[in-house]
Amino acid sequence: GAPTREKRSPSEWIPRPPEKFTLRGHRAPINRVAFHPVYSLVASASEDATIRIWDFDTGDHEKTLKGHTDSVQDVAFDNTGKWLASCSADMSIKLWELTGYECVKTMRGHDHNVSSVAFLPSGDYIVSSSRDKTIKLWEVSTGFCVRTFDGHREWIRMVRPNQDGTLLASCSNDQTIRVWVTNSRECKMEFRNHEHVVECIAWAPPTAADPICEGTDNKKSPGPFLASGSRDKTIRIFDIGSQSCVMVLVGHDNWVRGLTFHPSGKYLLSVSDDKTLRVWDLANKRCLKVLEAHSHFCTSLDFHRSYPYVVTSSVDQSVKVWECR
Amino acid sequence: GAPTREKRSPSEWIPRPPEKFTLRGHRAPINRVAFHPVYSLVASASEDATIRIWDFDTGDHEKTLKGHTDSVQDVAFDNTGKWLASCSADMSIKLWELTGYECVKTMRGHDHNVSSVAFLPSGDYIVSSSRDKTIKLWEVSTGFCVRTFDGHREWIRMVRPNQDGTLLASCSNDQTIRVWVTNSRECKMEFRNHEHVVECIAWAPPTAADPICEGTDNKKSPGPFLASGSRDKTIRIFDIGSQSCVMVLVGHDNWVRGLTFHPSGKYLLSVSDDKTLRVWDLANKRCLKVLEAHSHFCTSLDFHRSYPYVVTSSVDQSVKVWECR
Amino acid sequence: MSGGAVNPAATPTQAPNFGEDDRLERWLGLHRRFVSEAQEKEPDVVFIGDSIIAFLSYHEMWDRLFVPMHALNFGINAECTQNVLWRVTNGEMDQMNLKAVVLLVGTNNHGSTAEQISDGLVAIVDAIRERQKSASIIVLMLLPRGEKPNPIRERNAQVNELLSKKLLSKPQTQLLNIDPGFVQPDGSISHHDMWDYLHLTKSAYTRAFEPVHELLLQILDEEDEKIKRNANLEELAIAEEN
Amino acid sequence: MSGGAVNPAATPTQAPNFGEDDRLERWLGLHRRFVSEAQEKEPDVVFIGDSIIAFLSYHEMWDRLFVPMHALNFGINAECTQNVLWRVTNGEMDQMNLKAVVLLVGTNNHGSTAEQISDGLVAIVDAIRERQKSASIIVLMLLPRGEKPNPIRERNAQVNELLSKKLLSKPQTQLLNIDPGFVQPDGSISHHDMWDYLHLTKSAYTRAFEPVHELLLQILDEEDEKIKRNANLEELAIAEEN
Repeated sequence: GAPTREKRSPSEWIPRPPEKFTLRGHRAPINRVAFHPVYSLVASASEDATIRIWDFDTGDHEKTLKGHTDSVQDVAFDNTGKWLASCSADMSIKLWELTGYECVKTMRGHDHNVSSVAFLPSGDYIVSSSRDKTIKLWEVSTGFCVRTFDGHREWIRMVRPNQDGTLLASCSNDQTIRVWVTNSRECKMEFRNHEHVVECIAWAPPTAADPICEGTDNKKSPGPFLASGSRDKTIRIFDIGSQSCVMVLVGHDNWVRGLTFHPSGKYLLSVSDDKTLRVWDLANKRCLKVLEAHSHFCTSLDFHRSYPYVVTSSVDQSVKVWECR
Repeated sequence: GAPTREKRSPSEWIPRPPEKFTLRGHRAPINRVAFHPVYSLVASASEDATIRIWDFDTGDHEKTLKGHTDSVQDVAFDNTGKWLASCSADMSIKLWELTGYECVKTMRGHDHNVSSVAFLPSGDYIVSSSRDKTIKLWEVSTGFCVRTFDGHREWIRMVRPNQDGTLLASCSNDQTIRVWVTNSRECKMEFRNHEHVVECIAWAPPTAADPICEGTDNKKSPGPFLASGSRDKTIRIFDIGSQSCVMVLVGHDNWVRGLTFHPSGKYLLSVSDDKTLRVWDLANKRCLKVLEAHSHFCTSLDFHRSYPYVVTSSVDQSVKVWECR
Repeated sequence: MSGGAVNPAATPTQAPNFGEDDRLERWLGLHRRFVSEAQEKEPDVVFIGDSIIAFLSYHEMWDRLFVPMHALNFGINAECTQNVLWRVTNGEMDQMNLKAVVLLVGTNNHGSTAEQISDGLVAIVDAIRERQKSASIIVLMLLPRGEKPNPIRERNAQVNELLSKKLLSKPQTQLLNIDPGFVQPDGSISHHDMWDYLHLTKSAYTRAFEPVHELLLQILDEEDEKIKRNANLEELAIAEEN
Repeated sequence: MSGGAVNPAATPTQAPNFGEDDRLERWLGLHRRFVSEAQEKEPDVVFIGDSIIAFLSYHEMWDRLFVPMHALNFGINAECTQNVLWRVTNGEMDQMNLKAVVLLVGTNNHGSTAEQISDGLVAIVDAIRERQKSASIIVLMLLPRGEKPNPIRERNAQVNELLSKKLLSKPQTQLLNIDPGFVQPDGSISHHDMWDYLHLTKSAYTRAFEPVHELLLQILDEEDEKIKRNANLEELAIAEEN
């Protein structure tokens, strides 16, 4: 209601039901959603082999990007919002120019399903992970694979660069999380805390350091911190500086599939195969809010970096836009 | 809640959700339910060819009466509660002794599905209606058919004697309601107001005369009054004295299948294929309460003559017991 | 029928056993039940046809949308036009006063030509009309099938084309297209719509049978409106009298 | 297998066409999809078998109870033991790390003896075990069928009896009776339970598959409990360290 709203600062705005829009059109489960960094757009990647671009302000379907020949597993925008990268079970990575919605490059080299893709902050490189157990670094300008990271013993589910791009974190069906030095291919550390496939990871923004430390009994640390979600139903937060697990968040009743930090750093948001979206209060180490988000498994979510919106995707073939207040 | 309850007198108690018991066990839709006049028992007649006796105080299943070979259409207790009459699509009427739950007599004579059965108030005679377009009067002691009433042009759905047993009311697929003189076989009147099959009828108790008159702008009449429910979705109330329709109650969204008056005479209760139980305030000629009673068509209901309970039956194979407060 | 030759698709026939199974016996059991339901249940609407009709009753929309209309489902697995014709002419359309009949059958008529199948459907429509004078008859167009383009798909399309001509002169008979576009631009049918490339998934049922629901509502509402109007007039008359 | 003669029910075989239809092609399409799902979807549980398994996915209990367990449905209409055996040995049980497999097939094996069918089922169980070393295998007993007592019903009962002996020695393999008593005292099966005297109605599905759900929960919960215990210990350790 209105009075409560007045009291809350934007740093405390969290997604509230009901959803603002349910975006329908995909003909198969949706694997990943990502906000455009500038415009009011969101991209969704589906098993129907297409990517759809939606306007989350109007709920309109803007465009369908066709080109992949199998399930699209992940999509990522670069920081300028000019480019979109996608990866697919068809073993390719595609680079799309946003102005014309055209595929300008197709990168091949992985030997299996490409599970995840991200831009390094500079925008010059794309990093990808695959079921072929490797992580690859691709030069955007040439489309060449310039580095391969070996070490995981099974399907790698996700790879994410840290804020300055010097580190890469990855998680795998081998139940481990690894952190790599981008420039050297060196595996700097490995976490074996999860007891099942690790589905997703998210680097904490600098603003999250204080709330996390407060949640871990004020044991001060500069971090950086990394969150992970697993099929063992738990979420864990790791201090990469001290190389230790500092927090376990238990609450989801099924696989944890997506994680994203609140821009203020106060909250961590997660989605799960238990169909819910949860908001975790880091300083108090507790679940602040549970939203019954979808009618089937929730597969991913994203928090817009400047607008108060969260987007979620699901096996139920819908994307939902949630307003934060 | 408690405060409101204190204020209401038993004459204003009506069924309230949630149900006190859901009685499950029948393997097919249930056609009719009837309260025992004395004990806390209720009988249900089902398409599974059985009658079940339940204790509505404990929710226990007391007994299953087997003997009919096809759908049981109606059940009726005599005023002492010693006997139960049942009729079936197997064209027979059965008389059951309640003490031993035994079938003591089977009456044959109808040429088709027997749709309805009732005791005359004296308990000496049973009246039945059939799809063979006739009403028959049976002597309980001998089991002989002593009178046949001809006149309806189609399937007769229900027959009910009035309070002293001098009149019989019947309703039919021919869309009419007829009132017969029990002793003379004479059809005293016929009402053609409904525009579809008339499913059910109920004689109003003497206490209902005042509320009905109030609802019809205080046009005083001694009655007697008869209510009817039809597939045309309306309920109608007829003044048998003046031979006219004095009230139309519109609200159900589907076939009206069962009717019973509140013992106080203030309310008429109805059930319908729209899955609801409705309570009609007669003096104000309006629907006072709608209960979402079952998950499928509601087929019948009964109001206990001395305890504050209502019972409903449904195609969903369940019987529900509702407490009145 | 063309040329006077006997058309098996338009000749009332009981369902055959498949090898040593019990299909005919179960089929006759189902038929007996449908005849008994026709006699006892007083439906306003009957759905009759093959497994696509039969499995509709597994769908929540059957309970939610069609059952409240007093609809019965006379669908049987693997049914051909000649089998439905046998059932229609042997009691399943007797003794009712139906407002509407929904018919879908023909995709299982393997070995018959489009011409024969469409004549089989016309024979069913005529047989229903003979028994249900005032019912609206809704004939559903045959759906495409198979993962990839194939001869049966083409044959079904031809049946639909022939039907659109042959049913034109039939009073109160409509041919309804329930295909929302199951064939994708590349010619394939998704398993998200037809899980075994023949039978509909839950979401496909919703899309295909929503138009059937709307059409039935329209047909049934006409009568309802009349009754409601009359009830209001009567109530007004009672009030004036008092 | 008895006497060394070839047992058709235990010989991996593709599904035949019925007359001129497209069954084999659709069956192969389904098989390709199941293999791809086995490779991509990482299920914890697979249901495999005939139409009684396949139609379970129309039921709301599939979505409500089994899908959250990460279960996949590899059921196909009219399937015989030899067809499931072919599918199991051709990729549908590869590349997964299943916690449980639920198997129901055999009632369609017309022309085979109870001995042959039970050997076919044993062959399927062995083929699954070879590919899924640590999975619990739940074999569902064949259900009765037909409106009245009949030879197929008796044969199915014999299969169940034979299975109870033949599966005794198989590790982590359970034979589960899911028949809540579909045969009534007079020997008939009600259409309220089996609408075509073979396939289950909605309410019958609930009764038959509730025990399957409970058994699966039990199997899956064991692992869950271990994980939860460890998570709590870890959290305690972190707290102590801080």
